[in-house]
Amino acid sequence: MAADKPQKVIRIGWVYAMANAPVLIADKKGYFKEQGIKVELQSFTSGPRVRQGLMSGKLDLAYIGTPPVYHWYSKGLKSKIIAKVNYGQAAVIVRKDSGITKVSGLRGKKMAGVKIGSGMDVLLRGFVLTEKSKLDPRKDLEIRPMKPGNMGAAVENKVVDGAFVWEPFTSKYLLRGKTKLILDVNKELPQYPWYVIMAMPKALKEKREEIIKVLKAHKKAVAFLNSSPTAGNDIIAKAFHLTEVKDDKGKVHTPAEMLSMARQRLGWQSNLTAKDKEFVQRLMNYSRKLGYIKKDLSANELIDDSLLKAAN
Amino acid sequence: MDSVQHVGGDPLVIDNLYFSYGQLTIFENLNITVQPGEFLSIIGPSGCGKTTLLNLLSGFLEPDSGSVLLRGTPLKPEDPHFGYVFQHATLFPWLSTIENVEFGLKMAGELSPSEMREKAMHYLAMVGLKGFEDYLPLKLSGGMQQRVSLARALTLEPRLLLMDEPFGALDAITRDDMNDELLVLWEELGQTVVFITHDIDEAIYLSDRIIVLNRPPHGIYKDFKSEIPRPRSGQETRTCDLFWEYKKDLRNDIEEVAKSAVVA
Amino acid sequence: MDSVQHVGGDPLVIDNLYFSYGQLTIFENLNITVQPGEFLSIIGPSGCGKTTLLNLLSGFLEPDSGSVLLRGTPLKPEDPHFGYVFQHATLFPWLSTIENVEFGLKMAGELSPSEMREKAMHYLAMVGLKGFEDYLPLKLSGGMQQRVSLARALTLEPRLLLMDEPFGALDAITRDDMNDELLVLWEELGQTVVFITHDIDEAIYLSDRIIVLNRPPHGIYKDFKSEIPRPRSGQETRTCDLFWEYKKDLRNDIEEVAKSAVVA
Amino acid sequence: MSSVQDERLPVKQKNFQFSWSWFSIPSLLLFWILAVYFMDAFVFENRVIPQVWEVVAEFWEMVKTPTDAHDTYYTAGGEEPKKYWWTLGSLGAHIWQSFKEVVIGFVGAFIVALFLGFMAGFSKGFREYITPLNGVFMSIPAIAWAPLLILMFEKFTAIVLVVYIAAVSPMIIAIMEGVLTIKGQEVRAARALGAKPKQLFFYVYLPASLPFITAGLRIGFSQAWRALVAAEMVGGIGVGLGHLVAMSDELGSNAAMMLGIVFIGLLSYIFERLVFRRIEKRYEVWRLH
Amino acid sequence: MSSVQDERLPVKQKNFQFSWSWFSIPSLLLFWILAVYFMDAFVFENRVIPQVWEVVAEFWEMVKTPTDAHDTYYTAGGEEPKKYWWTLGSLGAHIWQSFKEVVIGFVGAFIVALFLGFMAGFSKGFREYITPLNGVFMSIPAIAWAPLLILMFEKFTAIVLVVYIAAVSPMIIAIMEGVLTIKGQEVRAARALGAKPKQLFFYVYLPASLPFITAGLRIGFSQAWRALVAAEMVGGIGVGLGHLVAMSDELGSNAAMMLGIVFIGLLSYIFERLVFRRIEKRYEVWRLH
Ligand SMILES: Nc1ncnc2c1ncn2[C@@H]1O[C@H](COP(=O)(O)OP(=O)(O)OP(=O)(O)O)[C@@H](O)[C@H]1O
Ligand SMILES: Nc1ncnc2c1ncn2[C@@H]1O[C@H](COP(=O)(O)OP(=O)(O)OP(=O)(O)O)[C@@H](O)[C@H]1O
Ligand SMILES: [Mg+2]
Ligand SMILES: [Mg+2]
Repeated sequence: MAADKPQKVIRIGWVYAMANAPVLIADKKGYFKEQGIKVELQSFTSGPRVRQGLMSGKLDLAYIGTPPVYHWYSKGLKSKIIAKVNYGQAAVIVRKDSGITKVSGLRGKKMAGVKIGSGMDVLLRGFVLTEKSKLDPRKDLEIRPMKPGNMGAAVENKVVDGAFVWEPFTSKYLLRGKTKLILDVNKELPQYPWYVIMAMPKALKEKREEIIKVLKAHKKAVAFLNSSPTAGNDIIAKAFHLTEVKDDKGKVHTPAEMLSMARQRLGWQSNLTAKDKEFVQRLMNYSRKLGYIKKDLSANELIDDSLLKAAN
Repeated sequence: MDSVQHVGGDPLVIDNLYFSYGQLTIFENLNITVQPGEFLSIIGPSGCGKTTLLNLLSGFLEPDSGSVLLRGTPLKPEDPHFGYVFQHATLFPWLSTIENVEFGLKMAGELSPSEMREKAMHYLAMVGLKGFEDYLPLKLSGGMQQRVSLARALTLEPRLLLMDEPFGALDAITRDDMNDELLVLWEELGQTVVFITHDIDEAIYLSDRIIVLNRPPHGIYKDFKSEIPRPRSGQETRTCDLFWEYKKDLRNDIEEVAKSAVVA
Repeated sequence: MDSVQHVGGDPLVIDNLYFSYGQLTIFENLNITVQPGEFLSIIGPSGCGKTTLLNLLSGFLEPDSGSVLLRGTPLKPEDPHFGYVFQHATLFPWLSTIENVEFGLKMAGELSPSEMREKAMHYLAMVGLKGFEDYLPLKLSGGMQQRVSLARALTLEPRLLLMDEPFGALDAITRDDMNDELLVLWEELGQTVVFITHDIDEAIYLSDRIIVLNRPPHGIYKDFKSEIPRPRSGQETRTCDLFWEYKKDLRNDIEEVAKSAVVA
Repeated sequence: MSSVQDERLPVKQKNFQFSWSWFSIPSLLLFWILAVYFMDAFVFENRVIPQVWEVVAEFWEMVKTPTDAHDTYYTAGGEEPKKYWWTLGSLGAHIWQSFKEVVIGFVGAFIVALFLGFMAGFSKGFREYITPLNGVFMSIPAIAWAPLLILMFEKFTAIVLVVYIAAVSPMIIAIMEGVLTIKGQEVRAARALGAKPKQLFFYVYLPASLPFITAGLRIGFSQAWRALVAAEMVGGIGVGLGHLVAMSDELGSNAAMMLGIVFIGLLSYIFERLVFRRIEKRYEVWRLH
Repeated sequence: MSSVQDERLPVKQKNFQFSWSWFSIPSLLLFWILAVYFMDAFVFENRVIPQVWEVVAEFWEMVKTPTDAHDTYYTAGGEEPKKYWWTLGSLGAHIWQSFKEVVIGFVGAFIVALFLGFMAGFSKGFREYITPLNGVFMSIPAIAWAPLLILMFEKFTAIVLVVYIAAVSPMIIAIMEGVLTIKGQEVRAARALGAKPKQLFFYVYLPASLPFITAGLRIGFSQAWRALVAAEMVGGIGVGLGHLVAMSDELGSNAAMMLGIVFIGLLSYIFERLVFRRIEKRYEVWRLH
């Protein structure tokens, strides 16, 4: 690869979620441009859609939850995790007046969850229910898959008793005043990695230099989010169309308020630590038990932090 | 056959009837009284309103003003006591010939399936279609379809029979046969018949009374009672003097009517 | 009118024709040669196969074996040189009367719209329906529809005209008028006509030659040439001795045919 | 009666009657196989659509594992795993669930469509009124209804309702069109023969509009299937073919996803053969000239 | 010609002609308002479906903000924000995008369906062959096709193709049924009048099957809309009404979601009035007795 060759375009797919804010920041604040690379961004509403882009060779990188990466890996999409994007974000809420204080209190009740087989579902069934609360997800309670946007209403209207939800929805619902938090996963598993950057093997081979530059921009974006929360929140609020929230007493809460609350449970980080690797392994084991993957996998196979090191 | 009143009954009264299709007036102040048991033929040039009149009698069309009353009430098409043979045979294409003939009996629901079949077979044989009972209508010739449609109306043995050129599609011999069968039936059951035809011979041969319609909206051109004695039979009746006289008169009448200008 | 060959042309040859609907055989070894310019009538009892024969002539049905050939080739329905008047008027319900009559001209595409309109109006007037040109078919009486269908076939001035009981739904006077109009036209254009009717008078009045069909599958019962001189005109022709003789004979023939058993 | 018919009518019924429909499915399979070959060779780096045999292998896999399969495993109160091979293992559970949902929703929609379709055919006012509504409801996708209904009802009920909503409008339109085609003459003939309104309906309108009712059934049924899949994907009960597709999509198992799609198509094909084709046979003779 | 007609025919054309269809949309709105009231009062504590006026407010909001809306902003190579209110701001962009996609896909499907529908109507073999395939294709939801097509083509092309696939099968069925209804007699009459195959098609089959073609258009068009939404949802973030619905659903913005649904319905209502109703008017007179 001669240096004088024209710049290769890096095509990045990302799941449209607040936790993936770094990619947005890097784009809006021009960090990618600063690195002298040409980046094409495409956002998707869910993981499977990103996968279609990866499979067809239309994407090089993806900002995506950890479980999809190894789920797909076991089905033959041999990509690598090359950086961390965020930690935290998942939580369980119930109605204030429900009398439930712990997740185990949901035994025999109904709970809003996510699509079976999705990344968050692994966390819910594997960690939150089975491991943390000793609940058998197939017997001890009913899980109703729902869009996070509907979970608040479902809980408040007693359609379900609790909801497994994430940011900024958790904060939004808590601000509405009718629900309370009974579990913050980040408290249980401090700084557990969730969204990561994954890279396609072909891109790793052919566009290594450019990817390292992407990681540099990514790091800068993470740093910006952590150092300038107000400016960061502003961009996020606009991008995710966050609006004011009225609570049950009629008080109005701004999007900025919501986001600073969300930051108590959600943070951004780019480095992959040994602890992170351990956690990925743990998720894999949940998936294995849940039958989502059919054979054992090792986190070492999946994680390649060499580019990250090069970017530092 | 209990449901049929042989003679008796009341007249069918068309009183001061007005009817028009939009701007096109067909009848103005039409008055006809059909006596019970009477065999009335209506002739007139094509498009003069014969079918329209029959539709008004049967209740398929509503008069603009005036009335068509039997025993003080207007006729409804559903009335089990009248039968209608349409100008075009309108058989049900999804039913076989025999099922078509049985249709009316099935609607009445008074007979058992075997009785219905028997009665239907009787009338189907009468119109010369024995052996075709399992044909679908679309496999019958035009004349055969018309005969099935006749048999279908007859099985109900209605007290009032409205017939719109029922034998128009038949050859001379079959037609004469049908005429004779109809007369036999009529003499047996004594229905009131309103019979539309464009065949003068047929009208004379069958009727007690003949009405010649004028072009719309001029109504009745002529209305006279036939003096030809009954029972009538074949060549004898057709060659009697009265027959010839009527025939000449009617031909002249119709020629007269036809000469008058076509509706503006 | 250039496209019409007055006399000349070739005969229409039905040679050794076999035809059946499934198990029901209609024709066995039928042979007929129709001379160019000939006016041939076909009569026979209802259901004997008249319509079927016309369909074979026109190419709507294919013979099981044997052939129907004009100048060595079988006729196709699309052939612009022949016209067909169906037993049931089959007008296009979405076209007005005049548009129905123009249809054939439009398909040929040889005339300008105003020429088409003029020609169509001419034939519509001929069948006595001037003033009805903008009616939709469903607003016409049965007889009027049949006349429109006749005008529609005539506008093309075809060299071979196949007519299936075209005047069956008309009153005596209109029918006579139509007969005369048809003869005038035929004498002018010299088409070959195959004319189906169940009216013996009509057949005799119009034809050069009459074929009486037997019940299927017995084919031709009688085939004879008329000696009644031309030009023929109204009462004169209808009262000549030959007319009465033919009429008596044909009635007997048909009675004979009708007596033979119904198809098994 | 029937023996008489057999002798005379042009009956060409052989035991073994050729039909072009035999080629439909094989040609589809062939197309699939070739398309995948072509795409592997020229279009994609990775195989996106599994080859036919991979799907067959996945099928066999699912049939063999009646229990403990990821998809039925975590169903709340899930049924006991099936024990016989002919229950198709976990696949059988999916099929059975979808079948139940679709049949209930579809039959309900059919009854309502029959009623409203005939009403719309008879009454000009009602036809005018309902036509725009049908248009509006038909264009709103099931996937937009589903979340709402899932909020409001039990999951099973919600899915049945989604199926119902999706199927009812096109069936109303088809039946209405059928009624409008019925020739006034036939109705008049029946009335003159003494048919009362109810009889008119059963003996004239119903048989005469059968071809259109079948067309309506066909379109409605496929709408029902489509909606079912969408609804199951959104509000997954944990069992059902739509759920199988959605979950396989989530987990990236293309073969299982294709298997789900194939079975969705297959079931509708079976319905076509066993239901709609049968009804069609009843009117084919008198309908075609 | 026309003046003669006016005098004689029962023409009841007033300038102002009452139609029951005027009540369709108002009654729907009324139902919506009442349903929300009812649910607010008895079912849910918090409002799940937004009230009509909330949607109107959202509409106004979108119209006012032509730029920087979440949905248009992050489109790769997004178009310049519109500047006039009548472009409906960001909503206008969604509508225009969906309109383009749906019209291209639908018109393509219509042309193909016209061709295949007539083929299937004419040829028994082809009808047998295509009927099961139609059934299968109709039952596979757009949401299952969409990801595949998006893999293979440009996004715009892919969405147009999804729309096409969804609309084509029901239109084929409707047109086929229409052709089968055409009376053999009319075709024979036209042939005897010298109509060549092409003329037969244009002057007989086409006018005679117009009622069924319209029914097919109606069903096909709504299928197209439905599929569009599904495809736009799958095809990543972008512009389009389906995208608006999906994104709002994802974000839990019920008012915006409803707004998207309303506009999907509204556009199909406009099509109904401007296209299908117009065609229908052409055959209403001769069709009904
Ligand atoms: N499509 C068909 N399938 C089966 N049989 C048929 C079909 N069409 C006619 N037939 C039978 O063929 C015979 C002759 O029919 P055709 O229509 O030719 O008679 P026709 O001489 O024209 O009678 P009519 O004077 O009553 O019109 C009849 O017995 C009829 O039942
Ligand atoms: N539905 C209709 N709408 C408008 N005009 C009609 C309608 N039906 C019939 N007409 C007109 O009414 C007149 C009489 O029609 P009708 O059918 O009663 O005639 P008819 O005497 O039965 O003729 P035919 O002997 O030819 O059957 C005709 O001029 C016809 O054009
Ligand atoms: Mg009449
Ligand atoms: Mg005939």
